[in-house]
Amino acid sequence: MFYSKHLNRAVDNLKSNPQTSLVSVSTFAAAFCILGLFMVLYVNLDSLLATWSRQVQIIVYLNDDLKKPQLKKLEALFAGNSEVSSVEYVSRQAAWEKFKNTFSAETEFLETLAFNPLPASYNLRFKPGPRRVENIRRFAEELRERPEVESLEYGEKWISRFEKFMVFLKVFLLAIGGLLGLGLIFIISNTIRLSALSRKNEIELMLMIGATHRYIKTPFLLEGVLQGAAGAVLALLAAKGVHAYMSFQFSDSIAKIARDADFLFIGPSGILILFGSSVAVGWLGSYISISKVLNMVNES
Amino acid sequence: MFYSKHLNRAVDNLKSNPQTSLVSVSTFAAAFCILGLFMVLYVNLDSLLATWSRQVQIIVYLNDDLKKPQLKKLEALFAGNSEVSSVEYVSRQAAWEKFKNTFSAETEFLETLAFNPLPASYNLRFKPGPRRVENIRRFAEELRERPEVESLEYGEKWISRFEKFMVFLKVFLLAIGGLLGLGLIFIISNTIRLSALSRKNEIELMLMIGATHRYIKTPFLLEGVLQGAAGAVLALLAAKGVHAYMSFQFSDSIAKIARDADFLFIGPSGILILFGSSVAVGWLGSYISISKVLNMVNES
Amino acid sequence: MIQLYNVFKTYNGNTPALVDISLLIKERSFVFITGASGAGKSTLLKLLFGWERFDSGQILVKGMNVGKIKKEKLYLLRRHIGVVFQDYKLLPNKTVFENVAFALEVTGASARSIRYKTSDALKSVGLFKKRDSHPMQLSGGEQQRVGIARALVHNPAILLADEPTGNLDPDISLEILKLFEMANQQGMTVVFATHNHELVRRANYPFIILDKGNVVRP
Amino acid sequence: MIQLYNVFKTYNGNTPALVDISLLIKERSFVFITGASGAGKSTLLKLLFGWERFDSGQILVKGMNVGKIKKEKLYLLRRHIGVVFQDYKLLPNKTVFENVAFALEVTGASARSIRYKTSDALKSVGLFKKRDSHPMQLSGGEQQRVGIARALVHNPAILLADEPTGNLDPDISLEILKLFEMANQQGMTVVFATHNHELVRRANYPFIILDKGNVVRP
Ligand SMILES: Nc1ncnc2c1ncn2[C@@H]1O[C@H](COP(=O)(O)OP(=O)(O)OP(=O)(O)O)[C@@H](O)[C@H]1O
Ligand SMILES: Nc1ncnc2c1ncn2[C@@H]1O[C@H](COP(=O)(O)OP(=O)(O)OP(=O)(O)O)[C@@H](O)[C@H]1O
Ligand SMILES: [Mg+2]
Ligand SMILES: [Mg+2]
Repeated sequence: MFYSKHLNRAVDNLKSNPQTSLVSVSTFAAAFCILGLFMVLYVNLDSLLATWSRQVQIIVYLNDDLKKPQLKKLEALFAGNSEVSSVEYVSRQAAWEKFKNTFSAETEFLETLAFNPLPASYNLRFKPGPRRVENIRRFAEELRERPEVESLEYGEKWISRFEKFMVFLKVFLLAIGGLLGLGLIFIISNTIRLSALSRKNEIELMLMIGATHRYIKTPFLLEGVLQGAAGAVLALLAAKGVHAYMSFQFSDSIAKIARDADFLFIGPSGILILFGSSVAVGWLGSYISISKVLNMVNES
Repeated sequence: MFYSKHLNRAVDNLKSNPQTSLVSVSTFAAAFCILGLFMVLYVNLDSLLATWSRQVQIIVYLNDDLKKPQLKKLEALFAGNSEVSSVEYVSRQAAWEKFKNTFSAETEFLETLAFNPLPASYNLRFKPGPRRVENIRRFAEELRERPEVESLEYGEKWISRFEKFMVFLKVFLLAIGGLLGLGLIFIISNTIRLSALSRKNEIELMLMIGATHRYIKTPFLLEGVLQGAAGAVLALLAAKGVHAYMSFQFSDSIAKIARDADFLFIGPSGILILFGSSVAVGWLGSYISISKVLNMVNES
Repeated sequence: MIQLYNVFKTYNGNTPALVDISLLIKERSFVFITGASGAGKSTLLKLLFGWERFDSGQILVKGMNVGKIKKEKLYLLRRHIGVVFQDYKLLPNKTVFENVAFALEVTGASARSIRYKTSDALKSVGLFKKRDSHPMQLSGGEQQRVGIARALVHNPAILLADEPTGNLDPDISLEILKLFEMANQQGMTVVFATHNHELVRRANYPFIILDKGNVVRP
Repeated sequence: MIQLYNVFKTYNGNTPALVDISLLIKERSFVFITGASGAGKSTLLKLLFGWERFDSGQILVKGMNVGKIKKEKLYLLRRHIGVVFQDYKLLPNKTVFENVAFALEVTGASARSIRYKTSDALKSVGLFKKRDSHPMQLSGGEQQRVGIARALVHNPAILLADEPTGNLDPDISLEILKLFEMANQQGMTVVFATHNHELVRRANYPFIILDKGNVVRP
């Protein structure tokens, strides 16, 4: 009952300054849309990283002319690691066949090559788990020391680079979110200040005829919250639109990059965070300005 | 004299509502900065296109076992085209040596290859000129018909793709510029409307005591123009900052992509266009709103 | 009811607006305040409902020590008081009815009692027919009467009226005076600041004359 | 100087504010307009300087046909007229001096003559000492006198004064009246709307009584 009256007054305020409200809501929407799209980017890169790291395997290239016992020793080592899920042996011959199959279409002269330049190898796959990449890294370093091993590949460079990039992206996201948040608090506080100033006489009169401070402030706080909420809803709709468009346009390329990963949208918790922070920003901005205006009017 | 007084009043207006002015100037700056960066992108891609198309050459791969007269005939054809600036013959042997030089470090087995799979070729370079790419395209099609020619390469696909992309970018730039312009007119008109509304009593009084419409409007128009100009200056500074940072950070990669092209900034005419349009947007926005407010006050 | 002890008031350190004022206005009494332009009449009224702070002295209104009330609690004092402002202070965006109803709304009265009491107050100042007009569409005197209706609508214990008949012709001035007298007979304390010597003479109530911030005759 | 022929005025189709008014106010004359609250006094003055449009009839002021002047050209009429507004219309952000000077500024007067004339006008209403105060720091009567100074500062051919003594005590009211009389003797046409019967009686100038939009006695 108390709030429905105040809500009416807040809506009246919004309506009585439609252009300013529109400017502030759309600035809100634009800013939160940008933030939302960055979050979409982050969510997807994160899921991509998960998918890829799920596919990480160690390829252990072997020295030529290893004896059976040496191979057995290595295999025992693999079996001793509880993280390893599968071991595949690729002989020199098999490697050469595969290589030729891959490239024969393009260069015929490989056929005539007299000897096989490729080494034999083991392909190790790993069980999923939280410290997966770390475990793989440790095991790879252990294997590298073995005399049987010629060299070793497990895409460590790009994985760690990608991980660093994700950290950077997270920091960047927080920084830009903080900056946009400050800017938006400034903008909302300005809008509410103008709304309050345009009602300065009304506020003064309310004080004079015995209204409580809470009674005076509440509609302005609601006004700020409404603007924040409206901006967030618009932003989420716009971001969802962009997301849908991109899914549609680039579904092929996405499928290529990450076969089993969809192009994701921000999850429910992300949506809640966006919505919650926009409401908080709206509330804070209006709280600051209405308090200032109230003090100013109440001065003398 | 007349204008200095009005300028004072405009500056007073700006000062009396610093927060709103700041919001509108910084929105302006942000929008024009985005626009400016797109223009930087466009300018650079355009110059890149120019550089690359200057380097376009036709590589004419020849059928094996051509006789001298056939070669002479072709060379006569090249000489007959006034656009061709240089012709270089690469024999099969030379091509094979070059190929081996390029790849030997990586795969030793090429050494042992029994025969040479590569064709002989002519490299044609062309004189600079406005319709250069078009001429090359035409000449290439002519050559493709010749029986001596096995196949032909001149990067046509990526050039025409890139050209299409540049057209798209231009359209996109105009569209986003138009949209931002409309949004900014809306924002400026809102700011000036608020500025005028907060002086509604003053405007009414001025009308009542015999001020001309022009006298009343001028400071508000100047206020809009000042906001637009300030926004444009800030935007150009910010864009220049981003540009300088990028030049510094990516000077290597830039040098790689386009050896003889610098990372350019918007030229003087571009700066003038940006500045002029921001001033125009400021003027237009304030003209619309002050006229409305004046009519409203003058109504009754 | 209203007591002032040695009250001093200066505006931002300049010439004093009120000098050593001591007064007693009893409950249910009717008092005029007169004095030349700039004598301090409006200032005195503003002190009584806590709108202006004073430099020294004590003011007691309805048992509350006005100088000691916190800003956030002043509404408790003000809900006992109705004020007619010299410059009306009507809200241009609200209709006449809404302007008067506003004084009840801010105290959280029920919608039904608001309708009922507002209509009553408008009838008593003869403006019920103009209830849907906006202040801008009223003559100066009509606006003043809306201000009077708003001050009376919540039936306050104290009425502070600052030049309530400044824009009214003598006939309507007398009617308004009668209105205040009726309210006074029903128990309202009335403090009436005016230049209108004729009204003061005619009504024959006690009056306080201010001259440059000093009480000349209590 | 001021001529009205069969002028009718209604506000948005409702009850008429002025009914068939015909008047002649000669150059250099001094005329009172009286009548009850809501009789149409302010409306009549607003028609004379082109602030409100009328429904039918003709108004001539200083040879100009008021109904025919385009909005953009009304300033030509208004520069011959000084207006004292019933609600003062002072700008709260300007000082007293700036408020009065404003009437000269908008006409593009030189800075020197603005200083000179403004100081003169403020002295004549007894507010030169308060020139740096803001309107909010003045009493009601002081504000009214600032409005009067502003109306007189550009020495207009016609003065329209709407209740200029509404907030003034009898002594100052008489002084203001004398001010207007002096200006009138120097050639200014004065139209003075008021409820103050005593003033009208005392000054002994022709007066026009309005009653519900009709001229009762010219
Ligand atoms: N807010 C203010 N700041 C500074 N001075 C003020 C302020 N309000 C009033 N004054 C000064 O205090 C003195 C008393 O003012 P006040 O309004 O109380 O007079 P008043 O008796 O109501 O006069 P009037 O009959 O003209 O309304 C005046 O000289 C006035 O200029
Ligand atoms: N802008 C307006 N819109 C509608 N009605 C109006 C408007 N201005 C005045 N009126 C009405 O016209 C009538 C005459 O008003 P006017 O202001 O001329 O009266 P007045 O003689 O000046 O009264 P007062 O002495 O109270 O100032 C009144 O009934 C008033 O309600
Ligand atoms: Mg007063
Ligand atoms: Mg009037």
